[in-house]
Amino acid sequence: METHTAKRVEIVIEAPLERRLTDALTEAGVTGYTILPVRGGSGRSGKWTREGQVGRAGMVAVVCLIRPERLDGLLEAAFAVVEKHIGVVSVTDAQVLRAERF
Amino acid sequence: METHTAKRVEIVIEAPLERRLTDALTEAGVTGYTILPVRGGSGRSGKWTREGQVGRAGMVAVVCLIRPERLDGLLEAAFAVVEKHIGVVSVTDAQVLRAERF
Amino acid sequence: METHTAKRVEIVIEAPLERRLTDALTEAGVTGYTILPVRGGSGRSGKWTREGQVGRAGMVAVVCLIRPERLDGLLEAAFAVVEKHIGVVSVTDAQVLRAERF
Amino acid sequence: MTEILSLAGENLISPIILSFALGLLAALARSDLTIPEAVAKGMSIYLLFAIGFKGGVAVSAHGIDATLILTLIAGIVLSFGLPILAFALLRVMTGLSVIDAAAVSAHYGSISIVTFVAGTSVLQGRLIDAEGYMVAVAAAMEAPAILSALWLVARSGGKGSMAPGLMREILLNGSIVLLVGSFFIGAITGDEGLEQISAFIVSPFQGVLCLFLLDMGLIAGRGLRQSKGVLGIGAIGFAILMPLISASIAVVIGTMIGLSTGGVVLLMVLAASSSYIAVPAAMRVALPEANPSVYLTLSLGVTFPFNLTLGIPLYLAIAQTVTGG
Amino acid sequence: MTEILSLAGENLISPIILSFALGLLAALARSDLTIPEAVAKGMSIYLLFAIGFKGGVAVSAHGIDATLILTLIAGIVLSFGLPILAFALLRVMTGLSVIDAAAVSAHYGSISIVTFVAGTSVLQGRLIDAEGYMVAVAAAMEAPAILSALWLVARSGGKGSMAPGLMREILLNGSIVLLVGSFFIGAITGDEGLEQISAFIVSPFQGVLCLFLLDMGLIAGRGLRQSKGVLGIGAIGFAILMPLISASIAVVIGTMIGLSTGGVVLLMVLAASSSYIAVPAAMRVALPEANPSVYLTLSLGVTFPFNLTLGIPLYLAIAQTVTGG
Amino acid sequence: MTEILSLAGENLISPIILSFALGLLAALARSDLTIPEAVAKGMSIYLLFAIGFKGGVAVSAHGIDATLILTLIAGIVLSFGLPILAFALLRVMTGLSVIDAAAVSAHYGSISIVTFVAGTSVLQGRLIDAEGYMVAVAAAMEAPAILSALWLVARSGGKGSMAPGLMREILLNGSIVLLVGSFFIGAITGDEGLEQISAFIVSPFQGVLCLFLLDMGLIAGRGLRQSKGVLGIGAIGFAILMPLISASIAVVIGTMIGLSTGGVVLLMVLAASSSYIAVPAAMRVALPEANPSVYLTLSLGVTFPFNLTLGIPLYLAIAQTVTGG
Ligand SMILES: Nc1ncnc2c1ncn2[C@@H]1O[C@H](COP(=O)(O)O)[C@@H](O)[C@H]1O
Ligand SMILES: Nc1ncnc2c1ncn2[C@@H]1O[C@H](COP(=O)(O)O)[C@@H](O)[C@H]1O
Ligand SMILES: Nc1ncnc2c1ncn2[C@@H]1O[C@H](COP(=O)(O)O)[C@@H](O)[C@H]1O
Ligand code: NA
Ligand code: NA
Ligand code: NA
Repeated sequence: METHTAKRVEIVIEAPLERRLTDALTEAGVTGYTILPVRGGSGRSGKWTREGQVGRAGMVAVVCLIRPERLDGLLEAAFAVVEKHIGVVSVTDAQVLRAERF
Repeated sequence: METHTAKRVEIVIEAPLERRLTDALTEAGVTGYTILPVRGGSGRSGKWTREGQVGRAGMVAVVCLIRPERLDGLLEAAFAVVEKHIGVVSVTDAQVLRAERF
Repeated sequence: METHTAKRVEIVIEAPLERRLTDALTEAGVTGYTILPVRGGSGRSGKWTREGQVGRAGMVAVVCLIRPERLDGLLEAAFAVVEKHIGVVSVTDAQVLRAERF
Repeated sequence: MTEILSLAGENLISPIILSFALGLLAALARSDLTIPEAVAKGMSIYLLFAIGFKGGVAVSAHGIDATLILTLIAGIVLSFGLPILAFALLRVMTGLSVIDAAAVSAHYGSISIVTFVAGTSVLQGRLIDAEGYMVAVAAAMEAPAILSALWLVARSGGKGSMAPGLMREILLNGSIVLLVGSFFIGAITGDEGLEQISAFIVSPFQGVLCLFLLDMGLIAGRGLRQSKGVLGIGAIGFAILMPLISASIAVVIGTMIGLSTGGVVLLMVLAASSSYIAVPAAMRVALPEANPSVYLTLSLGVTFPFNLTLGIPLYLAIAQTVTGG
Repeated sequence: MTEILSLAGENLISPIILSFALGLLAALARSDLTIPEAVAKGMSIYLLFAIGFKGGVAVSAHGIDATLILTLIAGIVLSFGLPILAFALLRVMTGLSVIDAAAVSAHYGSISIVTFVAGTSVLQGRLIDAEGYMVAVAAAMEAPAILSALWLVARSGGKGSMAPGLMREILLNGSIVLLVGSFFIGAITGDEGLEQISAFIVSPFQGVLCLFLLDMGLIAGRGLRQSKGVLGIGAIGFAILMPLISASIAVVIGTMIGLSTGGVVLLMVLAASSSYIAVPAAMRVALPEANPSVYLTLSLGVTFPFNLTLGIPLYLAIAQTVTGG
Repeated sequence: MTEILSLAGENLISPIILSFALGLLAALARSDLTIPEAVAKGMSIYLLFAIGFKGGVAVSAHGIDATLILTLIAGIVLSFGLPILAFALLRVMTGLSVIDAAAVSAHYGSISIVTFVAGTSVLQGRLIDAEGYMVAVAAAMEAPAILSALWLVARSGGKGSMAPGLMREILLNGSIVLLVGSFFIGAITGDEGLEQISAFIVSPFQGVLCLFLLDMGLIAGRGLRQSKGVLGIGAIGFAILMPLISASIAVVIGTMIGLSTGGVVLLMVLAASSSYIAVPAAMRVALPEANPSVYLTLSLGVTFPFNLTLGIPLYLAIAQTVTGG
């Protein structure tokens, strides 16, 4: 089946930053993304689990599929938000159906 | 460690279609998949969040790891379901342990 | 933007094994991972859904981003836990920002 | 008239309505207040179980009223018929496509159980009895409207298809099963059963309803905010006019088949209410081309609040005038 | 005999059992009715807290009964011993592998707290008192069976290993900690404490239990549907026979150590009930080769419903005959 | 003195405190006992709604007390001022960086609604009335402290920025909106409204609070376990000393503006309590460089348990001596 090359960007970031990240993405013209809940994790700032949280704490994972040429714009927008915060950003090559959506 | 090449297909689709998608996959001989909850997202049909939903609405992400040669069969089966609906399909190259499982 | 090559390892494993897996990872020197909830899935041991579970049953997905050279260590550690159990392990090539974190 | 207004006034300052208003305002003000999905679903399960059980107990007490069958048939006929009326209205009043118009119609033929619950609690507040089996009627009215909508699309050459298994899915959807099931449990165990669990399903009921409506307000508000501009004045007019028409038809039928005043009110409420759970999900499967934000905004953002605030007291006033109850 | 049947009859038409039946039917009919995992977990936390607390209050009221220690020991011995009996039976009655048989045995040595709760509420319904510390006995019976199962495997040369930390995990698993903890809270705060929270842990208890059993029914039904054909007639026979044997042993022990009629019934219920939360999770870690759908289906799909419907009233009848209470 | 101790003693063996202790112990023992996030959030929504509503009803009953405005101002001043005091103390007592010290200060200027709720339930237990509008004061005290903290950082040349939209976010955060909203609903519907839902928001309140505190204990315990060694003795000393200072200031102000004994106690509790929901989230946005485990451990792991166990009875004793109530 015909597919189109794209980049899959996965951003794990603390929940309180979620809205700021998605706003930044929208500003950078990235209107397509999916937000996955995160149950827990571990990193330089230690271990944590969803249950061990009060209120809005915790992390979320934001997944964006975009055209390769738009990757840099996205990364800059994302990084501006993630920079000072807890979280990670990763990119993988991907193929997508229905390019018209990207 | 020995690994085997495979394809990782990720399908984000509206929850009411979940059963139809998995049935289609099973028919296409794809018996291995993992379904992840989705907290929210944005696309051509606008933004939404899990909390802002009543009943069965919302989206889910279905992840399938399969042998490369079976990719087309899967994509056709998936596309038949996703086609008219809200959602995205992406594919990435992957390596898997325990090929006997695919 | 500058990125660094890394491996993205995704391990889907039954929830009762979660702590054992993360302990094994930590022992293998893997201190960075994210745990995603899993809603359901299907495999050789049949179909299941989160709602159809009592107590601690169900699965989780553990995602690790690591430097390529550390992949084998991780896979061995992970495999030692997953081996006898229900679950799958997949690896994809990835790019990450902020290599200092890995 | 003044009486209706005072009635509406009373109704408006009840904790239930104010909780809904609070949610609506919070959402419009973009507060991050949210009720976890699982909790909201848990509350709706509680409400369905409680309302079904109590209906069953009432039936076991007063026995199967002769008009039961008639009312069930009336409900099913309404659910089949109202979408056709709605469709015609929509084609006249709005520029909606055939598909969108049909999808919206399905919602107005079907029912909103929360509106029904709000109706019953208004009746309780005024010590007006109603036939216990009205919850069974509510269940019977959920699905037929969907078939009418699909028929309307097919008729206009559209390809809205009754996907395989969809009918089973609709008839066995959780809320119908729970409502009917708990209705039978209540009917079987009767007052003795009620005694055992009334501290759970009766006393806290109103309070849970408050929190549930708070959540409904949040959802309606978020929906309205996101769908600004989606709806023309015609569509909004429809979402107010349609429930009034449905209720008027229901009051006639209800009185004809000899329901009590309370029963007539509930039949009006069912006819006037529009679905936002079962039908939207079914539409995503059967009519995916239909735009969800159109039917969700009309049903949840306009008609639901209208019924909750002005509709119910109005229907009550009308029913009392007509039945002289 | 007729008395037992009428007892069973009464028991069968209680809201609790009917809710379970509703869930079972809904699942078998493939309805999409589900109770969110978080809500189900919340309800089980509520039930554990309430049952533990009430047990503690009862102890603080009647003081530490002399037979407390004896009953605890009896419970532990049963939990250690029953798996061996179960294992022998399984090897004879079924074609299950050593590993599978051992895994199943662990479940039948351990207990089901919901079955215990159902038992207590049947006693309450008949105004039969029971020793408050039976909840402590329930907690004590959860874990030992797991050790026996591992021993059985080791004995047959299997390599089911007591993974490091597993013992701690089992002994400190949430349900045991909550049950024992709330038991002590109840024992310390006594009637005064109960007074403060009885509107939460006493009055709505039966109602919450209904919704919880509705969920149990859904889960059991889905399990049964998926594991069609997994089980032979022998295995199913075992799942009915074993609880009867366990209960018979328990009635003897219970009477010997001089428990009240209610206490004897609860000890029988504990012995006859089989785990489907703590043990399955432990088995996944300790005996991963064992097939989950075998032990889950037997424990949750066959034995649990049997105890809930016929078992409990039967045990009550037996206990009353034996103790003459 | 002995009186305080007996008071503290009484307080310590209440189901509420023991539930918190149970959670703490379970977490420290690494039990897997957890309360699902959704359920915990649901309970906190329930508690906020109930406490706000009851406050509103009280106001509608006793009318707007003349001191209302004064108390609101006092609360806001305290919330602005206490962080500056806390900051100075931290710089003296601990080696925390400017950023960390400022972040911690924000928590101690703001409030913990659960501590407030625990305070009210201690007052109820002793039949001491308090001004209903204290919940409004609680809401007013949540946010100002955050501004002070940012100012402290800016002053020291730090770049903690009031991110755009952050202020709106803080003022409209869910807990404030729900608390204030339900307060108004209670004030509008008054006793009549309370009657309708008291079976939901009054009777089970204490019980829900137990389970909620069980969860708080679990979270505090897990936090303490993970942040071993993060905190010096100085920091821990601060987390005990600061609430005492805040309470002492509050007792003076509260008496000056003529609050009732109950009102003074609640103002002390608010001043002494520290935030662990609204402020931490805001800090992650405004002062991301601040180390979360420092402020969370101090606020949730040290100050919260201290206030819950010894603090509240102490504040009550002081208030009674001072006001002679
Ligand atoms: N190497 C990694 N792989 C996957 N997830 C990570 C990794 N490092 C950090 N994370 C996630 O990002 C969160 C914060 O990481 P950190 O900022 O390093 O504390 C962790 O809790 C994980 O959820
Ligand atoms: N480019 C994208 N990357 C990731 N997820 C997407 C993307 N586009 C759409 N989605 C997901 O698919 C859902 C429906 O998309 P759409 O059909 O474009 O409205 C969105 O709510 C997202 O969850
Ligand atoms: N090919 C696959 N792709 C994605 N997930 C899989 C696949 N196979 C198995 N899984 C996941 O792993 C779980 C256990 O698989 P199994 O051990 O084959 O029963 C399933 O329930 C799925 O969640
Ligand atoms: Na209708
Ligand atoms: Na047993
Ligand atoms: Na404070």
